[in-house]
Amino acid sequence: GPSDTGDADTGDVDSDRPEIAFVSNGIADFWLIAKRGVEQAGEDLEVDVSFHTPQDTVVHQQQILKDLVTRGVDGISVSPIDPVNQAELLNEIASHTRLITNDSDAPDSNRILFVGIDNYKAGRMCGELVVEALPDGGKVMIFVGRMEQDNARGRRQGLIDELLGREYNPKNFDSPGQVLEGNGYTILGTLTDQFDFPKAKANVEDTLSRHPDIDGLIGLFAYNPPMILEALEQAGKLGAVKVIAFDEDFKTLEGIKQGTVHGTVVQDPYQYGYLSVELLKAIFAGDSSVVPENKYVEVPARHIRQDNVQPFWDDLKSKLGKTAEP
Amino acid sequence: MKKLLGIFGIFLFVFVLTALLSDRFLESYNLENLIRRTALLGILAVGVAFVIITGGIDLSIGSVVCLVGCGVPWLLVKQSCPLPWALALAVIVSLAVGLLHGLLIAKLKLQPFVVTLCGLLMYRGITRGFTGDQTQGFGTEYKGLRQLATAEVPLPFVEGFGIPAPCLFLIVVAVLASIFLNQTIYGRYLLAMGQNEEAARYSGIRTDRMVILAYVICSLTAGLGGILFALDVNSAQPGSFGNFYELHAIAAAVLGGCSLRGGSGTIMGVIFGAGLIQVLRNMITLVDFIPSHIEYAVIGAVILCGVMTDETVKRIVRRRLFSK
Amino acid sequence: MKKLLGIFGIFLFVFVLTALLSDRFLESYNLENLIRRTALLGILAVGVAFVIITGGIDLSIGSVVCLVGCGVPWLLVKQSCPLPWALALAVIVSLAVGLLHGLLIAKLKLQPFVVTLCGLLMYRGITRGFTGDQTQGFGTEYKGLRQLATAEVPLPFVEGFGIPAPCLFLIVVAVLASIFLNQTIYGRYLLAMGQNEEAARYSGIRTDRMVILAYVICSLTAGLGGILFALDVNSAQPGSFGNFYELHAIAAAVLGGCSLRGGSGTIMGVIFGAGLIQVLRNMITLVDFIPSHIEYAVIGAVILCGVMTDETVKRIVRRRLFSK
Amino acid sequence: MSDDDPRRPWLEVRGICKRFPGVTALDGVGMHVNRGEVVAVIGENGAGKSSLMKILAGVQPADSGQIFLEGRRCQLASVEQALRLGIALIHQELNLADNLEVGANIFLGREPRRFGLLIDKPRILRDSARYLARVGLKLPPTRLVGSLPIGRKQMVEIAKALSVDARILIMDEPTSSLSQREADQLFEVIRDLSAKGVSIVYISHRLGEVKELAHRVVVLRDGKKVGELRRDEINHENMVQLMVGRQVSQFYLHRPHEPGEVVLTADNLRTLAYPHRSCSFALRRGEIVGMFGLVGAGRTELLQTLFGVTPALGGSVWIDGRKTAVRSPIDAVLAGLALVPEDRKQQGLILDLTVRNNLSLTSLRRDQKMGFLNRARERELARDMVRLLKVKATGEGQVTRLLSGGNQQKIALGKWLSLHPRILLLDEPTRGIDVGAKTEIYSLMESLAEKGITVLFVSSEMEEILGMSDRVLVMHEGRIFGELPRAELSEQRVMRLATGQLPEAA
Ligand SMILES: Nc1ncnc2c1ncn2[C@@H]1O[C@H](COP(=O)(O)OP(=O)(O)OP(=O)(O)O)[C@@H](O)[C@H]1O
Ligand SMILES: Nc1ncnc2c1ncn2[C@@H]1O[C@H](COP(=O)(O)OP(=O)(O)OP(=O)(O)O)[C@@H](O)[C@H]1O
Ligand SMILES: [Mg+2]
Ligand SMILES: [Mg+2]
Repeated sequence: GPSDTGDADTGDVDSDRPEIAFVSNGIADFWLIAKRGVEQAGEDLEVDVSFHTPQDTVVHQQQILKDLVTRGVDGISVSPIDPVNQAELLNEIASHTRLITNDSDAPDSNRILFVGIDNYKAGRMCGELVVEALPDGGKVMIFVGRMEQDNARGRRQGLIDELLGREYNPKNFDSPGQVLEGNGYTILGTLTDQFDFPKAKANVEDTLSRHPDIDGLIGLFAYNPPMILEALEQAGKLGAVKVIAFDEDFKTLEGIKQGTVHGTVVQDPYQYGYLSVELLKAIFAGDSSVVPENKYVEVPARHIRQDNVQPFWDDLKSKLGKTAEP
Repeated sequence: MKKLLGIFGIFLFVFVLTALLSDRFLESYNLENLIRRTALLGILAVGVAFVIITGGIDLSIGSVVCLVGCGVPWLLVKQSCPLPWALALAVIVSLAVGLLHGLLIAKLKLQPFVVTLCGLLMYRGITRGFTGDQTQGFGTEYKGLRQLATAEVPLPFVEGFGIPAPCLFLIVVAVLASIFLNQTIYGRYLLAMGQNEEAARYSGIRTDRMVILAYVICSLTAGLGGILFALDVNSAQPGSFGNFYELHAIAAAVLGGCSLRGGSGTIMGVIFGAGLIQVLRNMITLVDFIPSHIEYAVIGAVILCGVMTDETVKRIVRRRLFSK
Repeated sequence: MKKLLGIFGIFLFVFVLTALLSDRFLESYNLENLIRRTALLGILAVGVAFVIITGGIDLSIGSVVCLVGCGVPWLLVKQSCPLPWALALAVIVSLAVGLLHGLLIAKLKLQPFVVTLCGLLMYRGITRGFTGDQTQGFGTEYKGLRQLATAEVPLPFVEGFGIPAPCLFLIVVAVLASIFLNQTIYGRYLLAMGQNEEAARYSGIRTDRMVILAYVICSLTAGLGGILFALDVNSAQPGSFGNFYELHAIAAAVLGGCSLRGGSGTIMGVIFGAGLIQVLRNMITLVDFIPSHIEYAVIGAVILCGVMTDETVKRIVRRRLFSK
Repeated sequence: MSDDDPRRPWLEVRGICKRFPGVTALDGVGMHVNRGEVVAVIGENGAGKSSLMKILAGVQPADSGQIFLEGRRCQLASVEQALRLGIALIHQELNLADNLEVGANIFLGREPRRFGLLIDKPRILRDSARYLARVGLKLPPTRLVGSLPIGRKQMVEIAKALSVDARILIMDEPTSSLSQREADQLFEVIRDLSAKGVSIVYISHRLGEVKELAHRVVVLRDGKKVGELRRDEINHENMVQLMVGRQVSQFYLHRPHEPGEVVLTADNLRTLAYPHRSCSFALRRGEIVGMFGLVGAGRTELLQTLFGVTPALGGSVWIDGRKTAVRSPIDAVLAGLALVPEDRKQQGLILDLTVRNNLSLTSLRRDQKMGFLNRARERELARDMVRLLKVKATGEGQVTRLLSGGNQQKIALGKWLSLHPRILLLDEPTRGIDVGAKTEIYSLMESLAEKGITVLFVSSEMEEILGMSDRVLVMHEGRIFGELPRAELSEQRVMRLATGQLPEAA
């Protein structure tokens, strides 16, 4: 069986500094902001930090987590790609080192706590924006990278449930192929692109071809709203169709400023990163008071609209430092 | 010409079918989109056709698209590099990549699959390295440059329809490639050595130079494709930009009549191959009753049925001819 | 044997280097992980080696891994299908897939690249279709079944180290494959027809049957690999599970000495090829000073340098031998 | 001739027809083979010999016609079935798997087995050694076939056919790349088989062999059987008369040439085949030099080294008095050399290109217009060459693969002739070429030499060597073992040198 490496020192030069690793669920700019948070916390709190991005999904994420255990890190914060089925893996990791989750939670595992926000809830917040933008209802299309990712599913379901005026129930699931109607809204479908940007843009273009009378386009992954804007601009329909966004891509923020995007829901990845390190350091030092009763450290999501976009953007830029060019 | 019939038939069939199933398909906005996408993929496919004709393969195309597609906006925006320099650098890098592949394959006799697979891994890794995994784009600037990919050139007598700029690039690339392949001695050399490298060498052909040339052409078109893709979508994520494009490009070339054994292929066929793939992808979204998440199943099945029919028809025709 | 030396040398070099750079590398927990990953990739690679030996290629491996890897938990958990039925169905589907490829390639003479590329598209599309794009997994049940992938078989005299169960599968597969390839007439037929199909046909060998056999073997191991991968990570996402695995498997086979022209390859070499790839990936995370996002650049560069050195050494040795 | 029932032939075919697009390869051909009989089938290039044999061996089906085995009508649908019925074919072109050992190739498809599927390797080693000894090939059965020169491969093919223990053994030009000695060994085997009751169908363009071996000769012309010769009628004149339809007189029209200045000197040249031996010789302007040796003597390797295909291990080459580094064929071409290689299928031709494109491949560079093809010139050149060499094809646009073996050889030769090289290296130039065309090629060599072109030709055919050379270089195990001027040429002298014996004191 696995040897007991979890509590051993890292063997680095600075052996009294804890070593903390942050594992994302994929490659995205969203995670770069989290990375800044991790790095800043490492500097502020004198922790050795490392940042890992799995490229090909669960298999790679599992590989990275296990290799980190081998390396003997003192704490890991992970955004599990498939929290339900990965519970066992997370338990194995948790038995070797201190494990917390961020961005998406795995409540059935032995993780110490969760930093982030419920994606379903964030999805409902996005739905609120759609209702604001299209108070009289209308036809909308959803664009997302991959449907099988936990965060995508949560967000989309929250959005749908909000639009159709359903009860709060994260366990709902609507098949991506079907047209959903209710409450005056028609959700024409969900188009995925597997992170292929030209494909993401093509999805928008084809939607405009197919449904020239569409009222709203909703992009759920950070790069989707910019692709929507590109397609609209080329079609000369910028402003004619409402765009509702998710996450804080700079082009999205620019769009909000100019009024081409109605609004976006932002999480706070910087805080995910910063808090992860801070909490893990405290736990490493034996301070269990940082762990709340419900094991949930909420970093609330926020609505960003034209009225509050500038201060938000300025704050983001200052956090990101010089990597923050458009 | 006869070789073209097969792919042209499949293309036509899918095209007409889609037009029948969706009344939106023939609208000029959609056709423009379709032509732009076909042109972008077609440029990659024409390049890889040269490599396939020599009997090789290039798996690094997607990563070169990523390297150049992320690299140019990175240079322009992040490094404030002047435009001519950035473009020159893109050309030089693509050239160097092709040269590296060609040299390793021709001189050191390494297998093309291995060399370009390492390329696939390396160039993406390098891009992720220098961009720090950050999405690259031209922001709101470089509108003029972006016209190269997004502009539409109006046609003299047609209202409301313009030829997308990438299509002009494709036309130039395709015409040059056709002339090169069919009218010059080097094209003949490529075809000859694709079929029997040894005999070509015995005939006094500098086969290693031809191999290098093919890989250089392929990387150059991949680089051009990379820039155009990036200009078109204005956003390139180093981890995923161009993923699987090599497969699409090779598929287009092979559908268009290039045999992976080497020695055969026509440029027109390759372009129809690219067109077929893009019409199929377009069809999925336009036709209501196809759920979009089974897109790949539909594309795969249509292509497979297409080549099966093509082959069966050819056999029947051949049998008829003989029995007469 | 001589062919094995190259890949073995590169493997050893990378292995020792990693051991020197990271003191954790040789810990039994890490070695167990490494062996398990090598075994999983190795099973796919041994299967595809058969296809490569006939001079073909199978691009559908990753999608078959996805189809079976998502299909089995879907059947068990979502459809409450009894275990034996689910496993039987997995075998039947893999077999049918291989048979389909083989028939189209051998009888209809379609290009292997096209057929299996369509497979790559179709099986993934189908999986996304029947799972509704939802992640599949065994949840917390099927602990017993999952032991097939996660158990460790203790060694008699070694403390704290067990052989991961997939390794036993690999050993069985590899031994069978070795015997098949080297000791049976069918293995010999495969080698002969991979080199010179005409010669094999003129010797009275039913070459089309051999082609079909090779593709069936490849799909069966891909199916087995799919189940084991799914059991190991307990989570399979239809859109991405198994993406690029065909490239990794083919790379392992080619590194291990299979030529894509057909006619050559050894099973041991293929396994070392798989091992090399996995050690490299392990190295990236274990060694501090390699930023993990340039992982692919490192892997690509190491492999390329490896094959370059191998080829150069071979040349020098050859020249030495002759000039004496 | 031992014959159980002379009235009932073992194999008989009637009215066989085979059409290909544009050609009728066989047009109602009938023939029979009796038990233990050696039947030679002869005819010009493209007469349909190989096509007929492929039908008999189940490689391709006939369009119409009947096949009878021991009087019973039968279908030959596949190679496997033909083998089961005891019919084996040695193809005109080599068909071996280069990645397998000699033994494995000999038993390919018919491996002795243990426990059903496992190959009985020891037995393969034992048995294949026996068959190798029978054809006189001293090789370990574990040697990889890919490492053998073409002559030896041909002998492996023969051993392979013998191992079938066939009742009818068809040999399509088995000796085309064998020298006299190996061929003699083969004749020994054929006579032995024939005595044991095995029937042999033998195809060759070397009429001397036919005269020596055949009990009966069947002659094909343009896909039709034009006649048969009984044992006592078999002679050179009759055969040629039937084949060509006219007398071919004056087979070798050799006129001695006045050799000019030295154009090429090889100085201690060492090749990969025999790294420890070196060759030195000189070629003069306008002479025809023959090069003789037994199979594997290293002639091919020497020509290839001269032409830059394989690197020289040592020594130097001087062309026109200048030391010239020939690193690749193009260097050689630019220095005025041309090589017609021995292996036309692998090295001489690109089989899937058209006749025209093959013929022009070498001269594209010369005729280019700033890199562009000169199609008019290409077409003209191909037409001339096809006419000159009397190539039988449906047109210059026909795919070369579809030509008969001999016609392919003509293309392999023609593509170099059009380039007007100054030094022509020919490796077995008349391999598989019929008598008529041979004469043409000889007279071509003559006229080239008269124009001052130097011809160095390798041949395993003694007659050709004796008839055509101004001078003969004899190789033995990688060395130029001796040189004979025309005046001193005789079969015995050449053979002595080739087998490594010093010439008897003058
Ligand atoms: N597969 C084919 N397709 C088209 N034509 C063919 C094919 N095979 C043979 N032929 C033609 O059939 C004719 C007879 O060819 P065949 O090979 O039988 O001649 P051959 O008598 O063996 O000549 P050679 O002495 O040169 O070997 C030739 O004109 C040849 O071009
Ligand atoms: N006794 C032998 N056993 C095996 N290989 C041999 C033997 N003698 C020579 N060879 C091989 O023969 C080759 C030289 O043959 P090459 O083809 O140059 O001769 P050649 O005189 O042209 O004969 P061929 O008529 O067969 O072409 C070398 O590769 C050499 O290793
Ligand atoms: Mg013939
Ligand atoms: Mg020779």
